[in-house]
Amino acid sequence: MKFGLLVTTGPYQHQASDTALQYCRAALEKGHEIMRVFFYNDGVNNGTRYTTPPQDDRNIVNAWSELAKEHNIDLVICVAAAQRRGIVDEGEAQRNGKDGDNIAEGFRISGLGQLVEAGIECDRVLTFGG
Amino acid sequence: MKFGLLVTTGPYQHQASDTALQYCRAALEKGHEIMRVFFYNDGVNNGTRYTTPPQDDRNIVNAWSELAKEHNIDLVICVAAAQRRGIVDEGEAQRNGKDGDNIAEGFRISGLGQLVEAGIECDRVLTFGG
Amino acid sequence: MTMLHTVNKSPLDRNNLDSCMSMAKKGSKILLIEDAVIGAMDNTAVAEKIKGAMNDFSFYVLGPDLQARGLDEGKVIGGINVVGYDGYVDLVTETDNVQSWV
Amino acid sequence: MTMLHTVNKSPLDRNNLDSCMSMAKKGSKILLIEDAVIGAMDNTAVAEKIKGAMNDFSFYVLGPDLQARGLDEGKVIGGINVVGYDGYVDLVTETDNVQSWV
Amino acid sequence: MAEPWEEDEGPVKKFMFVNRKAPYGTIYALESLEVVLISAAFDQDVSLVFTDDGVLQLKKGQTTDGIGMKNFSPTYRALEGYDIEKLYVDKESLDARGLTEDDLLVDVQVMGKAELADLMDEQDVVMSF
Amino acid sequence: MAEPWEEDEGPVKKFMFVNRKAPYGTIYALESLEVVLISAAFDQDVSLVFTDDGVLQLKKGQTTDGIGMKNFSPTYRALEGYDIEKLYVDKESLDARGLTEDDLLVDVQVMGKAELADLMDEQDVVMSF
Repeated sequence: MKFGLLVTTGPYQHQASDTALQYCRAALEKGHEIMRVFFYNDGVNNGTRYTTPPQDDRNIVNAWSELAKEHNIDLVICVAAAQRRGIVDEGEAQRNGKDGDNIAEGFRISGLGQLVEAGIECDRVLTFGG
Repeated sequence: MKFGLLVTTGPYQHQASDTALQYCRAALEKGHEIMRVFFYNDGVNNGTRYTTPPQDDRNIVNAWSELAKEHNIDLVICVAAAQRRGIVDEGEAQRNGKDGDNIAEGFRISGLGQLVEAGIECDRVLTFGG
Repeated sequence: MTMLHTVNKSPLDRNNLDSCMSMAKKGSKILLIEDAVIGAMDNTAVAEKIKGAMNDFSFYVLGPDLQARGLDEGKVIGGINVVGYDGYVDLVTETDNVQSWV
Repeated sequence: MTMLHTVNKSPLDRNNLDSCMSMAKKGSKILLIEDAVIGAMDNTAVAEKIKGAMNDFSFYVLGPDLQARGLDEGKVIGGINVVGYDGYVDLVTETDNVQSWV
Repeated sequence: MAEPWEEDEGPVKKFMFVNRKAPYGTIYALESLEVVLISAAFDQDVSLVFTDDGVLQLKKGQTTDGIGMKNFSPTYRALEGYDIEKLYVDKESLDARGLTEDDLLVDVQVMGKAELADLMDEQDVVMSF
Repeated sequence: MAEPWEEDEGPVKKFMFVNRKAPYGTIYALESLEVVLISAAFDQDVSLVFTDDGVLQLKKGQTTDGIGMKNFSPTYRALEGYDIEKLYVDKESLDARGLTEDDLLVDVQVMGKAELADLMDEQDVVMSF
């Protein structure tokens, strides 16, 4: 089956992005496809490479990057939600006059259409939120 | 009276940091002092200069920066919470091998001791959270 | 001592106000802000409970949060005081301590 | 159609599970995850309500979330199925749609 | 009415957006509305459900100057222009908040939980904010 | 016992940390504990209250391998080493979750709401997580 995921809370504050990661791993293990994970609301905060969690704790951002690379998952950060919360890629930095960017590897910034598209193309869209 | 504030949620997702700002303005108007605002949990996300909210919306990060400048308020971001969530100043960037920083003007990163100290020194500590 | 308790979650969807009322001493002041302001309105499913609690506590509600949600001050439960942010500050300074039921 | 409903908030502190049960059709599956897993335990203040709802719904609870919170699988309400993340995936694929009561 | 050239434009799925949270206290109401508007651009079959504190999103008379936030409630009135006309409001949630249909700023269908359950059951995609 | 040189070290205030949330579902329990540990370093008079789902923070037998998060519950056992010994647990919240004092991983004082209310009333600073 082809899954789309919607993640609406940031990492560490709520368990939702941990659960989403575990769900992805279990689904992939069973041979399902994760077409896209769409990060919305505070979920966009999953996509910053500036995090440095304690060494004895999990690194949620890296976990997303690695999972995406290994399984060719499209990690999309909503542009409007990202602008409100300060997640920026090179293009956004230029457009909005920022002096740097903080997007993590494997994530891209795009519009809400990517979420609706996932809804159209996937067999199921699951929400993980707080 | 001397106030300390604790803000535990990020901007835009919850109203808490808006309410905290309004509280500060009303308290200052009445001649009270805001010694420090301590940003903890997802509250650290109030302190990134990478935000670009819609033009017809309020800019919460700038509002904090301006209020702090005008009224000499100490805006402290908890270092441990910031590391988990990707809020970085120059020193943190160096220490943790990051290629940039995103802290907003008027904020500084420090330890939880600053919160306890506010508790000791202030007449009241108020929590604004989600 | 008199404490000020602030509640910012809807009493219709969450237990914050219940927890607050169960642990606030008689004579405490309770200020409803943000999503909790619906709790100040009359004719809700929690209105009778709050009216009953008014024997033990003084209730306040933040006017700007009522207005934002289109809730009519005229339909606030009688005896609950509508205050602005300035009144919020006064409630904090007039009491001895504050606890936020976030 | 059969729907899967997931609930991740504690039914002791929030109304998510109540809302879910009030809007889920008879025959739906309800999976408790994250902070909602306390709702699967017997002898809680909500256990009788959930036992009553078992006539209408099939309940599941995520084992890893129970274990994390030190909640003993042996004390889960009889008839509630403990599943892992793999079982969670199967519940999604075996039903026709899913709604998350976040 | 669908224009003839629109009929070939890929699948139409039934999307339901479930709104359970009050406006302003959290951003969910506003950001949910942004998804709804985009879904209209994709010509999908969109339904909105308002239940629990979500019914407050449609309350008339929202005035946000005092809290310094933007009043986005007029956008609900604009939904019709996007052909989003299926707005369902949970009667029980209205009642619990002392509200009636007259308190709402747009035309909606007020219905009971059982009817809402039937509607939800028909959907292809349900997203909850 | 306070060492003689500690007695001059500035004011001691009564800090109460109110823990109302389950562990792991949100980070509040963990980050609250981090504040508690720092407050001990400032030699303040620290009390912890566990109520509502917060009582689950002290549940024995937490095993987090399955969710991939760190089990921080042993830290509650370490509090004694920091002279933090005032742990109060709301009896009603325990009861509502089918738990008793034997289910908890540290020694605590189980008490009713009225006693907790008295304790809260005595504090200088109350922080809630």
